[in-house]
Amino acid sequence: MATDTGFPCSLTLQVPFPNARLASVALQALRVDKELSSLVTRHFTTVAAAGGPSDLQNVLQIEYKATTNRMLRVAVNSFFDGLALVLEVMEELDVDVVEERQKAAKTG
Amino acid sequence: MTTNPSQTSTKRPPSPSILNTSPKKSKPSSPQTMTADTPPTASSFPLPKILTNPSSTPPLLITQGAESRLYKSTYLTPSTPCALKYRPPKPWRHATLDSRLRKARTTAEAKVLEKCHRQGVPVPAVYGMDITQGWMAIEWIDGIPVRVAINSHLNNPQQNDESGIKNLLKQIGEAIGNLHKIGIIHGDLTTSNMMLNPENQVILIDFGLAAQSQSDEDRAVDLYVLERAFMSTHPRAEKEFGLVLEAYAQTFKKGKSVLTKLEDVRMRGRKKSMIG
Amino acid sequence: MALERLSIENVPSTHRVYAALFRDVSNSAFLQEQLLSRNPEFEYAFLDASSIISRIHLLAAIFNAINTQTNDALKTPNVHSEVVLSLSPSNNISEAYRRWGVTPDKTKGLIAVKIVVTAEEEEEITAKKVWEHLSQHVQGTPIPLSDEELSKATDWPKVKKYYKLNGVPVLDKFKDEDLKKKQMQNLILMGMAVRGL
Amino acid sequence: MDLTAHPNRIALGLEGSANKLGIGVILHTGSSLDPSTSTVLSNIRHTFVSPPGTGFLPKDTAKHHRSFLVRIAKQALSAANVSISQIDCICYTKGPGMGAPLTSVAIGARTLSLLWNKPLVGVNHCVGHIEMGRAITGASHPVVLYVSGGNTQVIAYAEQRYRIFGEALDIAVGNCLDRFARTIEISNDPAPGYNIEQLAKQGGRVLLDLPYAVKGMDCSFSGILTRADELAAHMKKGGKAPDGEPITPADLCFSLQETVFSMLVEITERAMAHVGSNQVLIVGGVGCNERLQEMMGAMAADRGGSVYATDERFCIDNGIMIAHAGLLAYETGFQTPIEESTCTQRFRTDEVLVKWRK
Repeated sequence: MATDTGFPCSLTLQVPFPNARLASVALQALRVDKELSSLVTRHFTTVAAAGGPSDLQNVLQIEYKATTNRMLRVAVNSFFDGLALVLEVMEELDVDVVEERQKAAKTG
Repeated sequence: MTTNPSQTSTKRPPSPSILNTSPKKSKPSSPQTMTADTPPTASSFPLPKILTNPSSTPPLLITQGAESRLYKSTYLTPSTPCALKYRPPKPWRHATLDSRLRKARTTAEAKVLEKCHRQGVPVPAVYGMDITQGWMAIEWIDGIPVRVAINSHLNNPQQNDESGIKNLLKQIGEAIGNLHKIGIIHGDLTTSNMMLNPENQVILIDFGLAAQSQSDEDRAVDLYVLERAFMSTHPRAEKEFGLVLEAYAQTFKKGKSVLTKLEDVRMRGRKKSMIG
Repeated sequence: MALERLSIENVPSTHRVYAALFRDVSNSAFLQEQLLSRNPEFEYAFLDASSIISRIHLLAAIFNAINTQTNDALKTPNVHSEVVLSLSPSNNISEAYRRWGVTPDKTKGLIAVKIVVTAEEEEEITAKKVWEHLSQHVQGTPIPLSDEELSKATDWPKVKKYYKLNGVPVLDKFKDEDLKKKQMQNLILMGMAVRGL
Repeated sequence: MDLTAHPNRIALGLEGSANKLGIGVILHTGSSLDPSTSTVLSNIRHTFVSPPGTGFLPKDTAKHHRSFLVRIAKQALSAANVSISQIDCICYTKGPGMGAPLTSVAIGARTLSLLWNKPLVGVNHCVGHIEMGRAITGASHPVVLYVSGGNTQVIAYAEQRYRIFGEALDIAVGNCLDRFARTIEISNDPAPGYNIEQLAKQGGRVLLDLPYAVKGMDCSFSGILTRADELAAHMKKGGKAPDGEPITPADLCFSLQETVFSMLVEITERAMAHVGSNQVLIVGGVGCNERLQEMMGAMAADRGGSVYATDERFCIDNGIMIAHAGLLAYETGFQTPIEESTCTQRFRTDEVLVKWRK
C-alpha cells in the first residue's frame, strides 16, 4: 500500500460481523466521534468478507494513517475500547436478546 | 407617629419582573423607583432603632436587594429626600462572617462614593452613616432604572427611537469609563444599578460591592459582569452591547487594554462548562 | 427669644435640641473656660460659626452625635462635645475642638447647641431656662440661625482647608454658585460621614 | 406528527459526563400542553470512586463507564419493566463534561438507538438537572442554583433559554470541595463533598478567615482553595486557630463550607432580587448538602419564598434527568441524527433552545 508522505504509519483493521446490519450499526456508532489528534486520519467502510458473497457487507473496515507509530497505537487502542462496548451492547441488548430475557423473566 | 415600613410596603403593587419583557405585560415603573423594582416582602429585621424615630417621611421600603434594603425617607430636614440603605444581619450566614462583611461593605461603599464625588464622577452623595448598625443615608436620585428605560425603548419599536437606545448605551459606556479612570470598580454592574435622571444623565448607583483597583483584570471582570447581566436581562438588545464597550474605550484611554483582557475573561467564563 | 428649637428627622422624641447664633461675641475665652472646667451649668456645644457653612451642616453634626450617643459609642465626654467631634473629617479630638469649638479671642460668631432629654410638658420651661442662661452668659448679639446669617459668618478658606476642598476637580465644574455650594456641602457631609474610615 | 397525542411516552436516558454512570427510564403521560405527569420507571447509577487523595481521571472514568454500561442498562430496563417497543427515544448526555467518559456513553447510546431503531436525543447535562429538579419539586419558575464538580451557575428562565445570571469565574464549587478533600486526604466514598459535610458538622467552634469572593452575581473559588490548602498545611504543622486551640480538619471543613455556601446563597439572592422571584431550586451534586439547603431555605424564607431541593437520587448525576429533559425536547419534535450525535466538553446551558416552555 502506498504511504502518504505526512502519514507514514498505517493500519487497516477488518472486523467481521454475523451480518451486514450489525456491521453497519458498529460503523455508525463508532465513526461519529472525531479522531482527537490531527496527526491521525481514518476511514470507515463496510466491505464484503474475502471469499464471501460480494453483496454481504458484513465486515467493518477501518483504515488508519498516522504521523507516528505511537499516535497510531493510541488511536487504534481507543477504537478497540469503543468496539468492545459496541459488541457487548449487541450481544446483551439487541432487540431479540432483550425480548428473550424479558420473556424468560415473566415465565420463570 | 411612625409607621411600620414593612406593613406599608407590602401594600405596594408588585412591579413587573424583568422576565416579563413582552410589551403587553410590562408596565412602566414608577418614576419614584430608585433601583431594581423587586416586589418588597415582609422583613424579619426591622430598621435600626434610630431610623424608626419620628420623621416627616417614615422610611418606605422600595426594594429588598440581595444584601441590603433600600428605603425612601428624608434626612435631617423634611425637604431633603434620601435613600436609606440598610444591610440587615443575614441570619443564615455565620455571625462572624456576617458582621465582617456588613461592616466592610458599608465602609467600602461610603469611601468609594466619596472618592467618586471628589473626582467628579456623578454618584449619589452620602449624607450620613453608621457602620456598626449597617445603614447609610444617601442622596435620592430621581428618575428610572436604565433597565426600564432600555426595555421601554425595546418595546416601542414603532417610535423609531433607535438613536435613543444607542445614546443610552453610549452613556453607560462613558459612565463606566469615567469610573474606571479614577480607579474604581463597581463590582455589580447591571442595568438595574444605573439610573436615568430627569436630565437624561446616566448615574451609577448601588456601590455595595465596589472596590478600588487600577488593574485591567478587575476592570475587565467589571465589564464582563455587566455584559452577562445585560445579555440575560435584555436578550433582544444583545447585538447593541458593543456600543457600551466602544464608548468605554473612547472615554477611558487605557480602555483598549481592558477590552483585550475582557476577551480572556470571556474565554475563562466559557470554560466553566468544562469539568474541573 | 432667639433660641430656636431644632427639629431634626429621626431624633428620638425624648430629645430636645435648642440652638442659637450670636455675632460679635466678646467672651469666647470665658465660655471655653467653662467647658474646660466641666462646669455643669455649661452643658453646651459652643461652635465657631466661621467653620460652619449651613443649617444642614450643623444638623448633620448634631444628628451624628445623638446617634452615637444612642449607640453608647461616644468618643468624647458627652453628646455636646460629640457634636464638635462630629464636625471633623478626622478622629483627632483636640484638633476638632480647636477647629470647630469655641476658641478664645478668635471666635466671634458662635453657635450654642443644647441637647436635653425632657418630657413634652416641661418643654416650654426648659427652653426658657436655656435661653435665660445663654443670654445671661454669652456676650454677643443674638441673630436668627438662618442659612443667610450662617453664610455671612463662614470663613471659606478655612472651611476648604479643614475639609480638604482645595484642588478638588468637581468644584471647578460648577459655574453656578448655589450648585457649587451644594457640592461642597455634600463633600463636607461625606467627609463627616466617613470620619476615620 | 404530534407526539403528545400519544397518551404515554417513554424515554431511556444515559448519563456519564463525570464519574457517575446513570441510566434511567421515564414515562410522560398526558398532553404536554396540559401539565403532563412524569413518572420515574427506573433510575440506576454506578459511581467510579477513586482512592483518597486522588481525583477521577478521564481515562479511568471512561473505562468504568464502558465496563458497567451494559450491566446498568439491563438493570434499568428490568426495573422499569418496559419492552423495547414501548420506548420512544434514547437520550444521552451531549455535554458538558469530561470528553472520554461522555464519548463512551454516547457510543453505547448510539448502538442502542441503531439496534432498536429508536431516535436519538442529545441532552445538555445542566438542562437535565434543571428539568428534573422542576419536575420533582414542582417549582414552577425558580431561580436555579446549579452546583456540582464541574459547574457553578445561577440560572433563570427567560424567553426560551435558561439564562446564566451568575457563575464561578474560575473553578466550580464542587471542584473546590473535592480538591480540598484530596488535600486533607479524606475518603472519596461515597463522595468527597459528603465526607466534608460530615466533618463540618463536628466543627463550629471557630470560623477561620477565608477570602470571600463575590463579584456581582459571579464568584470565584480558587483563592479560597489556595488559602484553605495553606491552612491545612499550617494544621499539619500543629498550627493554632485564633482562639489558641489547634486547628482540626473539622474546623477547616466547617469554615470552608460556611464561606463558600454564604457566597452561593448571596449570588442566588442577588439573582432573585434581579428577576423578582422568590423560589430557589438547587440542583447538582453539591445541592445534596444539607447545610447549603438550610442556609438557602433561611434566605428564601426571609424573602417570603422557599427553597426546592431534591435528594441524592436526583441531585447527583443520574440517567433519569437525561431521559426526562430529552423526552421534553423530543415531544417538541427535536431529534439528534446519528451522524451529528457527537459529544462536547463545552456546552453552555444557554445554548439550548427550550422549546417546551412558554
